[in-house]
Amino acid sequence: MNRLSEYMLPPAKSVTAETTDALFTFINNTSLILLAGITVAIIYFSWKYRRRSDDDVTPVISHNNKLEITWSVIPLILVLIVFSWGFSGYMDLRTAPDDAYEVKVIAKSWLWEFHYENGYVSVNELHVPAERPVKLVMRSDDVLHSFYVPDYRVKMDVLPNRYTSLWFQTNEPGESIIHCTEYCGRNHSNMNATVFAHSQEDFETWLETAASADDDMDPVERGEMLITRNACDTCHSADGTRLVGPTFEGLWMSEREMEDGEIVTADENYIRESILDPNARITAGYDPVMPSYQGSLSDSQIDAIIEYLKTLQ
Amino acid sequence: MAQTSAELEERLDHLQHHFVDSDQQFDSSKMGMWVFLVTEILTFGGLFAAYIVYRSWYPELYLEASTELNAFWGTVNTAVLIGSSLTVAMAIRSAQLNQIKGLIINLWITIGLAVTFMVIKYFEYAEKFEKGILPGRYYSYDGLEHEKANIFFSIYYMMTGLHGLHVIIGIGLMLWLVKKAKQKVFHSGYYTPVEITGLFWHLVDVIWIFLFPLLYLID
Amino acid sequence: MSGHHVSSAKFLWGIAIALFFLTFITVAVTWITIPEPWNVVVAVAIAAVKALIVVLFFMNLWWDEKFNTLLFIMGVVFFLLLIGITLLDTLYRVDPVPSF
Amino acid sequence: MATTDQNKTKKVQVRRFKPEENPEKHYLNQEKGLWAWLTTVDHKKIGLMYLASIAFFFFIGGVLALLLRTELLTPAQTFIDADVYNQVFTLHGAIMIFFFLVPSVPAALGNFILPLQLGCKDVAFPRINLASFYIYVIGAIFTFISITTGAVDTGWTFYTPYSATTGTSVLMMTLGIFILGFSSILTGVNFITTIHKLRAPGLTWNKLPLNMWALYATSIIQVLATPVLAITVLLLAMERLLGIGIFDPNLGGDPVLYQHFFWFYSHPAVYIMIVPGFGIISEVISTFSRKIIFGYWAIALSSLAIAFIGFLVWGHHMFTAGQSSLANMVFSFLTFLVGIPTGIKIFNWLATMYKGSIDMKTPMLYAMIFLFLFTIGGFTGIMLGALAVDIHLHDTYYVVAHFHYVMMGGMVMAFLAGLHYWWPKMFGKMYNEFWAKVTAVVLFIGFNMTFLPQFVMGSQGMPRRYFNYIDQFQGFHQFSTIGSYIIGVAFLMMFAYMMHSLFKGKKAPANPWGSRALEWQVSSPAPLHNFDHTPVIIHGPYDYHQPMSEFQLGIATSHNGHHAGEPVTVEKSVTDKV
Repeated sequence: MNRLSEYMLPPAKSVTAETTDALFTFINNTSLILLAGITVAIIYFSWKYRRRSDDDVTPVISHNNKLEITWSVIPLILVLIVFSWGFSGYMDLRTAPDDAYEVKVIAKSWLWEFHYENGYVSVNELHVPAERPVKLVMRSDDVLHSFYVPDYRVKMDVLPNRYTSLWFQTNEPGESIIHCTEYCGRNHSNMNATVFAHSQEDFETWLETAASADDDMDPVERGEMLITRNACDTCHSADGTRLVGPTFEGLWMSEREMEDGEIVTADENYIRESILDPNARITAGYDPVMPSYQGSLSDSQIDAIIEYLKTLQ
Repeated sequence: MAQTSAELEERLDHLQHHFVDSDQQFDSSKMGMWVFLVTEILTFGGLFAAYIVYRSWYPELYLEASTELNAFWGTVNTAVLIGSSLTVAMAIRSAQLNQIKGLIINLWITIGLAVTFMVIKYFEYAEKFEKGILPGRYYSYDGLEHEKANIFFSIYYMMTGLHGLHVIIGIGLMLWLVKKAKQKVFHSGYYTPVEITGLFWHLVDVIWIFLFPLLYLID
Repeated sequence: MSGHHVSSAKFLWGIAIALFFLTFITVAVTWITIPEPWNVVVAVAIAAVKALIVVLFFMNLWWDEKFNTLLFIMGVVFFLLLIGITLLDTLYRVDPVPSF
Repeated sequence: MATTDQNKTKKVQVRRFKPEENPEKHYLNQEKGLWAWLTTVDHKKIGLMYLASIAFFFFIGGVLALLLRTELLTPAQTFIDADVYNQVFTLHGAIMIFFFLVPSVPAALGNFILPLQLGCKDVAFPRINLASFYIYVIGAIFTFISITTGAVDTGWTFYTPYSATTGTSVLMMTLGIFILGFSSILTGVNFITTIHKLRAPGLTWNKLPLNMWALYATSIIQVLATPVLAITVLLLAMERLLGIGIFDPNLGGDPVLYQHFFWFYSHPAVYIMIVPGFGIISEVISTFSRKIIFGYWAIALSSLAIAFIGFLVWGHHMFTAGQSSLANMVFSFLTFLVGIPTGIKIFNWLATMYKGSIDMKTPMLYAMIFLFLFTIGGFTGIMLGALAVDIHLHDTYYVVAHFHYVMMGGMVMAFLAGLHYWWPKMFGKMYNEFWAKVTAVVLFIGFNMTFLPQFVMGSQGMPRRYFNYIDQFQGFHQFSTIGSYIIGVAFLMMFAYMMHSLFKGKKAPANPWGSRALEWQVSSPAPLHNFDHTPVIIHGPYDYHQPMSEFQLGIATSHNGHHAGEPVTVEKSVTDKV
């Protein structure tokens, strides 16, 4: 029966997943045994005591205190075991070790920003050292989100007015998917990210070079890469398709009508403003839902994005 | 009880077919009303819960913001409502004793007191509106330093507003009772509507008894 | 059934006077400064006594059938559960602070 | 009856009244015409009007569900876009919960059956009963206005701050639900009073049908929980209208407080939906096992226990919401306690079947399906109550599957058991037993095909409310979608044979199941005023060891006053020769 739990659960890639899975398996197996018992009883009784004639006389068995107590107390003991087990597992999940490596997470509709201690910000890619406790301190910029890594069995809501946190420690380097599990609107199901667990060495190298890695790329290629990395393409297409926001195709230097009727040319200043203060001016027919990239994109990165947009005529 | 059978017949015109007798109907109505009052307690309970949660988070907010509320008029209004509770109890007594005139007079006094309560409430609201203490996002008063002052007044407006709505409903019910009383519908054998409106009105009073110290008398 | 209790006018006036008096007390205790949170406790305690008087003698629960009293108590108890259990959360939150 | 009570009991003369078979006059054909129906204060007709309404909403909600399942056939967009998808799942949830599940058993079946089981002519407040129906209709109208003015895309939970900021017409929807709440409250007020005040002579608390105990517990929850929903949605409406900031973090409020308020209603609401189902199952199992119910008091009191403890567990919907660990611990602990009375019920029902005379008619078949599916729902609830595991499973398809097993596998199956059980009493017609059973089996297969894969998907980490999903889940989703089509087919079949029964069905005898319960001692369809003679109850409703004749009793001297449920002893018995 343990095979069933193994089939049902994703691979366990964190140190705490073991407890969760063990409890899952215990409840699963106990439930299956009891369910089998109840099902057999239903089928057996239905057959054995089927009505044979309309004058069947049934015995008067109105109650039996011993039985009643038995089937109250045994489940009670079982659920108390499950409760204590679940609670101790939960406390482990809540209490991050003191030496945990901290990453700050900011959730925005509909992307994840990861802030590292050296000031570097990655979008929709969380890089962490493997085999070492990592603590995420999280807040949201707009509505509720929830940070969920199935492989690690961790989940925590992300709120706009408070910091919440969770921690995990991976068993080995590898990749896992991150989902948003608190419904947050149109692109809720696209608010996914990936967590990369590197060995300590690789992680340190990555952290040092990440910030400057793209500096010497060709501006157009760099812009395209930034569009993907910052999840701009969740809401803006490059081929004319209408998503949540206006398409990038033909955007450069076009005349655009704003919600308040103003006509604006999509020049460098307009695009810069749209990235840093997106809700200052809204294109007619769209909702003011884009989060600001102030602080997560440098000037040279914005220039690269503009260079890329110029190519999408 | 020396009554002719014709009189007895007439006195049962209020009895609905599915009840056995007047008493069963009266007790049922009263129990139904009490069940409804429980829902009222829990409706206001939600607001009181919001009040308590925010007070436990920001006690200093309540100290600061309640100074904007006028304790004198709050006290007057408390007295007015207690007075109206008395008159509504007297109205029920009159009905029980078949004194229809007394019933109508007491109802009119109650209505008068309820209107007084609303008029005072109106002046309180008007004074705050002038200062810019408006509910929700329209709040524009800068005499209070606490950053959550708007929430205190949201709670204040929700609580007193919902209570005020109940007072208005009460006034409506009592006007309807006066009309019925004038049609000689009520007598000592049937005064159920008076009784349950009375219960409703007393509950409105009870709610105010808690609102008054919790909103006006924090300092 | 005792649903038809008739109170005397004198009794009703007595109850009203007691309520006026307690209102005066509530206001009076704010003149002497009682430290937080005892001021709330006193204010709510007096309000509870007043409410109880109204419920028992104006609303006739004192003479009414027991189930109506049970209903009233249930309303109050469930309100206390709502607030009590909510406070278990709101008073005991420990939020982390980002270290950078 | 204990001897100490003997001197309190009232002595009555009783007569036996056998119900008239196929009466010419009954509640359906007296007072004809549309207007008579719309203004009726007869609980039976109001029950049928509710039944028609919830059937209508179940149809709408079901079609929406099929749209959702069809969209999920492929990982990306299949035929509707993300906005429409979000609106559809919101409406599916809101309609199924507020317009179907909550009123289904209490307002539709309950209204019809409650006075019949209590031996009275109507509910305590017939006009308020009618008003509650129209309030329901008005609430529905507001909801439809909201659909036509932009629908709602918040999910049926309306979590702030999303619900305070989204561009869709949340205001209309919350108003609709606010109004609907009053309908539910008034039904509760009516039922509590009726059960207390209008029981027939002899119907003491220990003879009350378990269905009445269940409806009593349900009404108490309705009365205590619904007002908190009312104030919550009112505050939410004010949040949108005025920005009062109590729940909206952008204005300084606290979104978790909203969740507390919302679940203070919505968790007990789960019990509003399922507890009356327990009542139906108790009736059906006893009737079709033709055997006294096992553990009467255990079943009756466990309903009340569930109602009470059910109020204290709302926070288990918020284990990951950011509430304090202390609250999480308390809520998890209490959650497990609810499992105990629920388990007691399951075992008592099984024990009732033991050595019974089991007739596997359609209602009984549905009751067995209920037992199986609801047990799965219950066990997966234990899984979700365990804190560490819930952290992993919260807001995944595991939760979706769990509550569909409880709500559809439990509640809807119980509702169908009740509908098939009381159908002859409602319309005086029998349905085709063969097709009814085939449908039940098809429904059972379709249901499990739809929701079993969702347990697997959920544990593998498929989040709920996802328009797009990662490719690895496609197989499960497609299997699930095919299952949902089978459910759709099953309901079409049900509609067909029910319509056939209405127009061409065989006439039903007064007591087709040989039940001892009071509602079966009147003719089918029921007479206009339920009982032509005030009934006298001297045995419990499950006393199958007593002769049928002693259940068909009425007071010989008509209309002598009695107090509700006053104990009686029989002084003289006359058998009526009808």
